[in-house]
Amino acid sequence: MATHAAFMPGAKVETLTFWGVIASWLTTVDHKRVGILYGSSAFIFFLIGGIEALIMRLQLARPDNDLVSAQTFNELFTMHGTTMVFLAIMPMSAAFFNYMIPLMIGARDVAFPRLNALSYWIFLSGGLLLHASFAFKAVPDGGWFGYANLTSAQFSPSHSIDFWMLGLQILGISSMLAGFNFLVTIINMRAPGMTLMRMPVFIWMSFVTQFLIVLAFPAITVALILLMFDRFFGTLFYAPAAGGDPLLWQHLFWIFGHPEVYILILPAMGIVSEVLPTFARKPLFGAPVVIYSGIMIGFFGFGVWSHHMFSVGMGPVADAAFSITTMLIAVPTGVKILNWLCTLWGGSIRFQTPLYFSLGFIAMFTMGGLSGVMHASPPVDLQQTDTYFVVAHFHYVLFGGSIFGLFSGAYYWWPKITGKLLDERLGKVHFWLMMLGFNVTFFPQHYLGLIGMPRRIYTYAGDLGWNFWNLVSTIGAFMIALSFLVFIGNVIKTTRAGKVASPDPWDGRTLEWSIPSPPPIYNFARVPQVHDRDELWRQKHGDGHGGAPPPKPAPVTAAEIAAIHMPPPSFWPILLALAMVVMMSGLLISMYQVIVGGLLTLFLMYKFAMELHRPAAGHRH
Amino acid sequence: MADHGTTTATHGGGGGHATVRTYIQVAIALAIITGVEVATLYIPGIPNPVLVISLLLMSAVKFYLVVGFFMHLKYDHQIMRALFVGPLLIAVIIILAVMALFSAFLLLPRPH
Amino acid sequence: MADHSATHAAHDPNIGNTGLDHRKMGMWAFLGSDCMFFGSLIGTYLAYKGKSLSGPTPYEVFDIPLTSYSAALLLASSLTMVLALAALQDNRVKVAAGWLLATAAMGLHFVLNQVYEFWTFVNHYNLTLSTSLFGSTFFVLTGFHGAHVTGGVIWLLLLVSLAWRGQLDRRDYTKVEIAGLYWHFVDIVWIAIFTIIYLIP
Amino acid sequence: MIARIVKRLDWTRLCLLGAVLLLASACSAVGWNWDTPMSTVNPKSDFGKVTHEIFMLISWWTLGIFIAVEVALVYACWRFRERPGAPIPKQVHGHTVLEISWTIAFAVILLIFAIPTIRVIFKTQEAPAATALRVDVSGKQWWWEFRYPQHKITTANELHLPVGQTVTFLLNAPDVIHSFWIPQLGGKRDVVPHRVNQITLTPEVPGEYPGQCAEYCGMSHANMRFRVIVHEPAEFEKWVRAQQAPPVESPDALAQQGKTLFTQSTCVGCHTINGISAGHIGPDLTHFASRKTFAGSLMTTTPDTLTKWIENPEHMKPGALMPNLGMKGEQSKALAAYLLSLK
Repeated sequence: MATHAAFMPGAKVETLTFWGVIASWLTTVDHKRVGILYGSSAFIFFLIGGIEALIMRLQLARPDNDLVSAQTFNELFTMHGTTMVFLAIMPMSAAFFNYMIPLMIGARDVAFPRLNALSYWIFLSGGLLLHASFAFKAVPDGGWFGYANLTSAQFSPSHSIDFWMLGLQILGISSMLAGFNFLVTIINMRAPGMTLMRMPVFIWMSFVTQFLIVLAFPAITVALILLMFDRFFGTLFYAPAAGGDPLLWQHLFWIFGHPEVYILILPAMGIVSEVLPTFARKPLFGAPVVIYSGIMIGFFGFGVWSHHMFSVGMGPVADAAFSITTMLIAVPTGVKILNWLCTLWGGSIRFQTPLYFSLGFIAMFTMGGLSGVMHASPPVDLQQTDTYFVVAHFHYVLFGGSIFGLFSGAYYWWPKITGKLLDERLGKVHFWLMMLGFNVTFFPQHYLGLIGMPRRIYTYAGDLGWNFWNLVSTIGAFMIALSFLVFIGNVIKTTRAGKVASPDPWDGRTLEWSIPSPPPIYNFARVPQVHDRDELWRQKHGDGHGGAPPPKPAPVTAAEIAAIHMPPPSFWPILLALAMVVMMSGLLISMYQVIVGGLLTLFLMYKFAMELHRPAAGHRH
Repeated sequence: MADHGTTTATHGGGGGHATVRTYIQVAIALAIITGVEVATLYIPGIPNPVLVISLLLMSAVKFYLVVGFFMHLKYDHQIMRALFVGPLLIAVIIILAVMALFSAFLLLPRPH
Repeated sequence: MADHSATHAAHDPNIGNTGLDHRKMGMWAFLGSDCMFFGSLIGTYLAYKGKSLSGPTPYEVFDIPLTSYSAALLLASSLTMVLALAALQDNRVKVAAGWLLATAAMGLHFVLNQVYEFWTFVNHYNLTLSTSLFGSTFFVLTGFHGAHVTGGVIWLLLLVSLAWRGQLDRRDYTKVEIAGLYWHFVDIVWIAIFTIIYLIP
Repeated sequence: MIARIVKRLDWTRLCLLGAVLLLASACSAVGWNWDTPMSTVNPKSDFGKVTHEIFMLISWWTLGIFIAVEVALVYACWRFRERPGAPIPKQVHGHTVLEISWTIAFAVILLIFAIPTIRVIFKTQEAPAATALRVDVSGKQWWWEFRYPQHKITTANELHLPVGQTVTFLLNAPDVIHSFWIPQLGGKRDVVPHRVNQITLTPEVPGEYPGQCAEYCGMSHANMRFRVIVHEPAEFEKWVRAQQAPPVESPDALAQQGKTLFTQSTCVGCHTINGISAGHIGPDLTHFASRKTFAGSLMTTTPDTLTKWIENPEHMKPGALMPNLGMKGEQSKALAAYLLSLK
């Protein structure tokens, strides 16, 4: 493989100047680089969201505390929720979609490489616009759910809600563009022989996620448009005095919001479904069932939204209907957990860091799933909704589930992405600290919720029995923070002097491990022919039904590599993203800016479209 | 570029391949249905539920004609059909559910 | 790129391993997503139908003959769109450009009708965005449809200008086809809006 | 055997395990007290009890499933750990009968949850009997107003109920969405602007129960609390009569000075004192001093807290809608004395 060194991104970078390197990243359309950009931006936002959480935990460490003001606390939980959902977990998943989908389906890039870069730059601008609110001292304070009519101009007159609304709108555009891109990539760019049922389960879960993204985001886009018109142009959608119903927002928000929960968890489920077989050295148990249950979860995900609204008074019929659909959705989820257990059963389990995090996922997600079943019953939900019991529940799902799953993926694919192995010992310390800290933080919150502590309160009285466990929870939060310092330390240490990773350090089962670490810019010198879900395993060990491994293919020739064409870098994605932000942020400043930004956006869309229309004169027939 | 042309021909037209003749027939059908729709509105004495249901049916037929013939979905690959029809069904179900939640059905067949 | 795709047709970067075109598939996925967008807007309109506390009612303001004419315009523009495509397939670029221009012209006429309609509502019936729930839901729903039409008109005019400059031919069939898909979609949304908002009492 | 185990022990992990166990036992020693003022698992009404039954049913089942899954997970990890020189395990792809049976098992368990759930949903949302006591609850930024239309009483932040009497709360909000919640008496119900929601329950045990707004409603959401006092019927009647009586005038000079201040200042624009003023923005103060707490049940009613509140409401309840009237020293003390005379 050393002969391909000249095509590796690393080798190319050495010949560039500093500004050349910067420019090469700003204009990149390589899915791997876009993936790295997504991953590193998401991790920084994750740290910001984490610091917000720590400040909140400090404030709640004791009753009647005055570390931060009521206003600041409300801003903190709003930004913490918004950041973690839209700027940390979703883009961390997007990082893996970007980097891994083409590698695992045997493709050289995504279907629309420039659109992919555009998605990233729009995401980054949306995140930055949202955080610009700190600089303008108008930090969003309506909660990540932004319930109307508290967000109306009457009750939130400052620009804080505007920043939130516009930021979310921009992030939604980014997610949807990426969603279309991955949908087409997965359907249309699978290597020959990779039928739908031969797709790795991570690809399947990503596939379902993309459907959820492109179908759920329009609902919040509309909800935000209505809010924008209410705030800027005097419409009455959420104005009770004119007959408008604030519950309309809740319905539209949760039509988006519940699929969003699955958008956050399905990629992690996909990662776990890759990591467990690799380290148990055994195929995923009941893979078709895991796939179908993923599809069921995705489909039912559109029919359960009102279980977030059992307390609003929808009437017994609606309560009962949404209760039943919610309980139904628990079936495929439970089935998945048992399939993962059976994957381990009878295996030969190698205990390496990626597996630890996947096992952590199963252990913790089970807890979150089961407490979720409790809320499926509306009478029980009426006691638990908007209490810390729910806070504990969804942190067991989104931290114990998504974050553990994503870190499993990070440890698993790190050597593929960087070419260096992360330190196993530090990895395990990270895991145990995170596991311990996580449970110390969030397990007591179940209890706090059951003894009546509501969510989103910046202070509480000292005579309600909440004091001790709040303090414990705060201590746990700092243990989690410490565990991430260990992770950062691990990254720094191994980047400087880590073990060099072989193409296939874990004895992997899928195609990404068949190419060098890190992969060359074109990924596959020769597009593979696929015969099995665990194609690489088949090539190495046979098909598991007694079939011998196939003979080694002939080495790749220089001519084959010379015939590969990769799309050239492009400046248009980043410029277009900037123009869109100019347009959207104009709503905060002046309508002239909106118009100028809009025209600029149109012009740049034209340039973007025309870039590949006719590369040069004379090529026409 | 000949080969490119054949690619587009097979993908653009698919198997059944609508012709200009078909397009014009479809357009005439659409015009007639629209005419009937508007005319129905001016016929006195039609019970409201009948009016609503017949209007919805007629617009569904128009919808199908445009999607099936003008957009070639009738002839196109099943992946394309799934990509459009699936979301369309989810959207329709959600509209119906939202109407139920807001008691909007009570208002639909409203007497004049 | 163009000459590479000529020599290695199999490597046309826009055609996937299923033999389908990326861009066309992407457009269908977008249209599926847009169903949810208009679905949410139509759902909002219906949820609020008949719940306005003041202001004129739909009966008082709708001009059914004018709107029927607009609906007919969009349907006719769908026909010219497919005729443009058929002409392009036979490489009759000038004819195709003519049909595209006709499509754009009818789209523009539709938008102007809508502008006139809005103008009448505001000036003769005192119905604005902030008059009542009807005003809010009606203007936002039909306004976003109008914005879609406007976007389509700009897209079509760009294609016409490419054809004018000799930069559009049969090779660009798919590009025109996806513009057409978008255009027809805007038409079917209007079929739904026309019936649900204008015709159903 | 033992020697082999000792040799193979991983001391780092052992210490970690020890630390976890120590922490867990230390925490358990502090205890999990379920009988706290806002406990949801200590029901004191019919509504709370039916909810609690379902909660316990689901809890036991899910606890069982949870333990089974975790034990299976740990056991599988231990039993199937990699051993040196072990061959590649058998490549098992699945088991159809197993898949079908556990799918059915989950469906059956969920049916066990669903049946009582549906029953309770319909039972607890029945139309209330005509004999029920009616309380109109109004959630406002950030305090609660309670009206008893049958008794013509208006009060704030303090809800008095007779034990054993079915009560129907009609919930309404003039500003944003709130949520009415008395944990020991049952589940919450949102208070939505321009929509009347309803909750019906029968308190079964006399006592004092804290309540709190449970839907984020802006800056001082955390301070939107209230108290519920469930009386024996006779005591409730006594309370009703006291509330219906006209305000008591105190002969105290300071209080009289406060009364003059009250009538001459902007106080009258927002507050009602029967026979003196008729404002409807802030709480009714006719029997202010009969209430143990004020300002969203945030502070105990004492001369000191009241004086501070009058001097700077914003400082005590962030975002408070009561303006700072610029009263200081004698003025605020006089006003406090007057209000405290309104038994």
